[in-house]
Amino acid sequence: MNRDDLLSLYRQMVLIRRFEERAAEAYAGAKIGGFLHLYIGEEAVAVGAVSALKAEDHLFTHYRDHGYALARGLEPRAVMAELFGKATGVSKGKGGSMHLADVQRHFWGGYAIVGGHLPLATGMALACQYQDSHNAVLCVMGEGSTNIGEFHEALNLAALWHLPILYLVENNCYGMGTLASRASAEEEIYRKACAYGMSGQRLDGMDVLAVRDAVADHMERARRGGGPALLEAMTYRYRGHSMADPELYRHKEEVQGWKLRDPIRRLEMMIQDAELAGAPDLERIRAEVEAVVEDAVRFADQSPAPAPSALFEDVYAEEAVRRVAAARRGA
Amino acid sequence: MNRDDLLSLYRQMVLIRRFEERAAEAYAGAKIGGFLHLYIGEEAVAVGAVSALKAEDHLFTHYRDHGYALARGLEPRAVMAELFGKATGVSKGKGGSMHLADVQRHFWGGYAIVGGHLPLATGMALACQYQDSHNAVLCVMGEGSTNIGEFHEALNLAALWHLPILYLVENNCYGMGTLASRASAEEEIYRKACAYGMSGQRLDGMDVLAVRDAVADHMERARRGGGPALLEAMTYRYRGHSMADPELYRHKEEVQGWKLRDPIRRLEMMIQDAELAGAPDLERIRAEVEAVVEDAVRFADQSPAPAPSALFEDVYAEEAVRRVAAARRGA
Amino acid sequence: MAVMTYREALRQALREEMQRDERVLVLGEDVGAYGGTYAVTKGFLEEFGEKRLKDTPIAESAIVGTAIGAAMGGLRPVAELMTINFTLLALDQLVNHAAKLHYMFGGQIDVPLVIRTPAGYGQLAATHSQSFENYFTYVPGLKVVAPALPADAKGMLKTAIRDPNPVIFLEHSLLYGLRGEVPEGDGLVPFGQSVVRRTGRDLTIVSYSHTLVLALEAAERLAQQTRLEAEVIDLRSLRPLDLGPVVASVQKTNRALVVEEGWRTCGMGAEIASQIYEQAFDYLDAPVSRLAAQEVPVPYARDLERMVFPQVDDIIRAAKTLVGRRVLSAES
Amino acid sequence: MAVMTYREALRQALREEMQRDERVLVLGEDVGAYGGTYAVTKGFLEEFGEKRLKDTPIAESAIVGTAIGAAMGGLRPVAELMTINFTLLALDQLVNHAAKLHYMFGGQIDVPLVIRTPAGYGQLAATHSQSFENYFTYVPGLKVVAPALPADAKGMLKTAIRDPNPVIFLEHSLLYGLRGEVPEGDGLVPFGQSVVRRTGRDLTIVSYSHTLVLALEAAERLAQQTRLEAEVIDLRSLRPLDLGPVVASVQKTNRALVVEEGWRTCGMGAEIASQIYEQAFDYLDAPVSRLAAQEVPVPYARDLERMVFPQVDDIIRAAKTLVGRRVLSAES
Ligand SMILES: Cc1ncc(C[n+]2csc(CCOP(=O)(O)OP(=O)(O)O)c2C)c(N)n1
Ligand SMILES: Cc1ncc(C[n+]2csc(CCOP(=O)(O)OP(=O)(O)O)c2C)c(N)n1
Ligand SMILES: [Mg+2]
Ligand SMILES: [Mg+2]
Repeated sequence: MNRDDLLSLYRQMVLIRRFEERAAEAYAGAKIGGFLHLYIGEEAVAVGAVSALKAEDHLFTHYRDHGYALARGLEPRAVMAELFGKATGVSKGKGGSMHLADVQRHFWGGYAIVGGHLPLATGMALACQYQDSHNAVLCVMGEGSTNIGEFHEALNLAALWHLPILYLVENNCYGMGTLASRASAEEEIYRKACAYGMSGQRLDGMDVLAVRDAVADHMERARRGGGPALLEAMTYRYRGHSMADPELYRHKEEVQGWKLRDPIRRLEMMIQDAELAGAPDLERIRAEVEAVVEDAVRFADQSPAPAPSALFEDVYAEEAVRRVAAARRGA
Repeated sequence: MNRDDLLSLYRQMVLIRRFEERAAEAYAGAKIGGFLHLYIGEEAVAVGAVSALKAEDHLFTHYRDHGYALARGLEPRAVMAELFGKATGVSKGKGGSMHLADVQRHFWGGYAIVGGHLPLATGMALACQYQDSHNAVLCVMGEGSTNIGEFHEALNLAALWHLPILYLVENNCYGMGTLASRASAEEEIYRKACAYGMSGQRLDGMDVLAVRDAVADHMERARRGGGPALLEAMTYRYRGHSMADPELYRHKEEVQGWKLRDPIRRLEMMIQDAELAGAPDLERIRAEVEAVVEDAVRFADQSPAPAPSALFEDVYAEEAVRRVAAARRGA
Repeated sequence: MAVMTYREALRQALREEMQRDERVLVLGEDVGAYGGTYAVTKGFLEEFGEKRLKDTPIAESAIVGTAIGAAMGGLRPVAELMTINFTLLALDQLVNHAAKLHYMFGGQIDVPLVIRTPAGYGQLAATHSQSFENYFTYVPGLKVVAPALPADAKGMLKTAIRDPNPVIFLEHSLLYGLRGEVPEGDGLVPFGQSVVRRTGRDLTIVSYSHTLVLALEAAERLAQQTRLEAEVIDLRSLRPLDLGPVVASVQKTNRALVVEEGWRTCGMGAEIASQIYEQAFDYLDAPVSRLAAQEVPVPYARDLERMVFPQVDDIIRAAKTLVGRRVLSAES
Repeated sequence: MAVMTYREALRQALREEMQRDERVLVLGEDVGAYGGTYAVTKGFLEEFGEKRLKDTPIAESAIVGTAIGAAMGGLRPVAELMTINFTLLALDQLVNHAAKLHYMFGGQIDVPLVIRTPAGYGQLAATHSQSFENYFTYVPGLKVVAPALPADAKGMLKTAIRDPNPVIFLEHSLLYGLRGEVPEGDGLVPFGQSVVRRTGRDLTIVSYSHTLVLALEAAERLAQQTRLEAEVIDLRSLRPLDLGPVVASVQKTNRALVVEEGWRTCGMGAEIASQIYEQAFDYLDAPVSRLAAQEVPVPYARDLERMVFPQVDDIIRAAKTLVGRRVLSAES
């Protein structure tokens, strides 16, 4: 990786961190409603993974999706506007924080039913295979999602049909308040791949380059017909599950311990150790990001709410819409 | 095993075989309706497994349940009457072939939604653990059921909570017309145990003693708090999936090949080789069984249909009924 | 017009659409080697190959979810669920995914998906004899159709496959053998158009799918027995639901009988009746009569089962009761 | 009588039943260490220990199925599903297992099980803002209750736990903070008894759960604004459903308005309205009015969401429309 690439990863992680911090403020200020699941602490996973995708690859994730949206290049303005429930949001204000998507960027969305998007992503991989497109699918989920039936059904199907898909588990140690090991008989999630004759691997999810490399390898293998795999990135969320979480289930010290391994600090140190950039360069990036996020918040705040007429729009797809959409995504 | 035990196993297998053959005739004669899933060819699994249970252990199976009902000691009369839809049937004619049960014998039934009984059996194991009863649960399913989500959810829970349950897969090579390997990425079903840190083992399901021994071991381990396990008995159904199956998906030769390993013949030979009994002894058993089955058919045929008033009975349990039932099962 | 069975009409529709559009693929349990539980796809594996005819494991949620994902990716999947009873296992995928994606993501995602599944009964006992079309019809974002006659089976399946939305296409095990005329060509039948199958002046019978056929037979026998002439309306499509012809009919007959195979409480009949009241209140001489399954889990025993589901005689009886004294005078 | 919140009433009922009966255990996602998503079981883990308070994986089908099995084995499980939206994943267990076993096996098996689950909304978007009580109410073998007031929350939860049948116990995220009087002691509330919450002569408003509370507020404001007096009836229990007080009321008011939070098509309102027509046809001066959610997947944006669900103003408006010209004369 060259300097620019590394700085780009750094910039993305900082962007996500600051975006999330500002989102938390906006939530406190009642600009954002409903559930808000922050990605702070886990930035290396999304940034590392998405940096390994080609534009034609497909991306699915769960409701903790801001990091993926930003890493995939969605406009921070349009993402923040979605959180604010505005007409200018990526999903026209109808999806909110949990349901960001941008089909043009092959980002098929955040999904809020645990495990629900696994079969969807698997079906997208079937479409890739059917169309001989040589694209592959990255399907992200939390470790808590690996205990639900659809995990089993989807992975079995993907392995059986040799589909081009990579399942990436973000093991952030908890599913809401439940410790991973109190929900899964197999604590090392990647080992669940054994039941499907699939390869599995555990990664340091606080190391953006480790994630990037592993995802790149497995996506390339999938694109070439090597079939699916299961990766597990070990990470941690610094904040509560959502804004409503009283965090009764863990100690401050545990959180502090993980913060010592902060992925942004880590990349920062690596960049500086390799003398690829100095403190002023990094500071400049942070300032840039600050302005971008500030602008996103302002944009979101000033954007109009959806018109009342939007309520009844898009309940059903129209033939015409379908055609346009198909053309747009080059199907 | 002594002579009597072996002859008892022999008798049970012959009983099941003859019972099923007569059931098929009754179906052809429109005495039995709906779906009828015969157990012919698989007798060694039910007979071996159930012979390893204590009276207090609990048994669940799927819709292919005649063999389990008979092996568990349900009256052939009452079982046949259930197939005939008579008031004298084990489920009062309301369940039919797929829903035999006898709670007094801790046989909790046949279940017709693939995978649906796995969580139920797991919950029964939870009740055993909760009540410190030192009983264990045997939960039987077809290999086709191991691809559905509930398999994953149930096994994970059982392993996580260390429940006293043994999952026994009858791998008869097909789920309806689908070859096991075309439905499961992992062809060796017992290996799926790996995803739950559970032990798994494959057995010769045409060998009644092999089944009995393995089930006995694992049930005893479960009763002693050793947790769950997954067994896979390799077997074959000689007939179609149900009476409606045109069997387009397999060749006659394949069926013939398996018949050479017939479990009844095998035990017969073993008994004779060991000179535990001679041809006349076995012939006498077969004649006895013939009379029992004949009697069962006659009983079923002559039994009354449920009274019209039965239609509205037992939709809801009454408190009083509950108390009686609880007393009966010694809860 | 050729005469063929409901099954043959479905086969024709499916085969023609697969020939017409490379994106159409079929997936489900035993649709391939076995030929389909009800033989609808018999021979298709040989004709279209494994790429387009995919046997799946028994995993209803993944079948539907994978089909949704494939639809999002530009294919036109037709997924078969072996019977409607198993749709419960896929209901989250249908209700929380298929029905929602287009709206929830602001119109970016389309789900052009067909779920074929048969209802029906025949001594199959409690878990295998149910009707759940009310569950689907409840959900904005889904379309639900339930053709009764072969021509509609063909024309509506084609329409479903070409629709850019998820369509629940309800078949019926007791209809597959029904014969009827089917037009040549596409014979597309639009959704949301109820149709009068028999005209009459004395009462309006409303139904769909298998009970529609029973209602037609009941109407004939009723006319012979009592000279009462029932108008029989086939809804065909449940969402969108077209009550227009029903209201017009009730304005003439002043009495309506809704016949359904599902349970009465919260069944389709409750919705249909409510809409009749709302749109024709002043024309009704009596409450709408709802004839539905008895409120019990369906028993296996034949005679008990027969008591559960509305049969031709039950429809005749309900019609007579509804029309009340007028029957007596007609008969006397 | 103590005054407490709906949440506190639930906590009291559950704690007392757990103290009374060793067989009662609670299982569900985050019921233990987290204290319950809506804090209903906060502190229970400390009080009752891990044996009786079981945190589960995210696996709704197994949660319900395991609870059914435990109930068969002699326990009295109370399973919590985090929200009603996730019940779809367990619907097969509820409909094909819990509801069926007693009947299907000829009365041999009992399933004394309670499923607690909240409905509700609050910018949670399409998959997290739904109502499915109609799905459960449809099914013979299940009981379904939906208390609106704290006293019923307590009394009906106790009744549910002591019932030998599977009971779907419907809570509501917007009710947990509601305060009301709760009697000391068991205060058991039987199922299948609707109750008049407010008397009035001009129209009958029928509801349950959260919309019942909105209806009461609407009735007060309506009386102030227009002198119209609405009678408000709380169904409380949906299966069994007691329409007696509703019919008696309609015989007096001649007009009925049903308010529900779910969608209109095939919703609870269709059944309730149908039964009103069937039992009070001759007393109705106008069709029963159904006020329900707009037929769209629920959008996230606040202002759009507010348009979806019936609010107090909507109820007042619907009441005025229903009563029609009489309002005008009263106001003039
Ligand atoms: C099927 C389902 N059950 C329950 C929930 C409620 N829920 C939302 S997030 C969550 C925890 C998920 O944990 P994990 O998969 O580890 O993801 P994380 O939040 O840790 O990123 C739960 C239980 C849900 N959304 N869907
Ligand atoms: C959830 C569900 N899906 C589909 C079916 C239809 N079905 C009944 S039996 C069967 C095959 C099951 O195969 P397997 O588990 O191997 O058992 P076997 O019949 O071979 O004993 C299928 C698909 C069902 N009953 N339940
Ligand atoms: Mg997690
Ligand atoms: Mg099998």
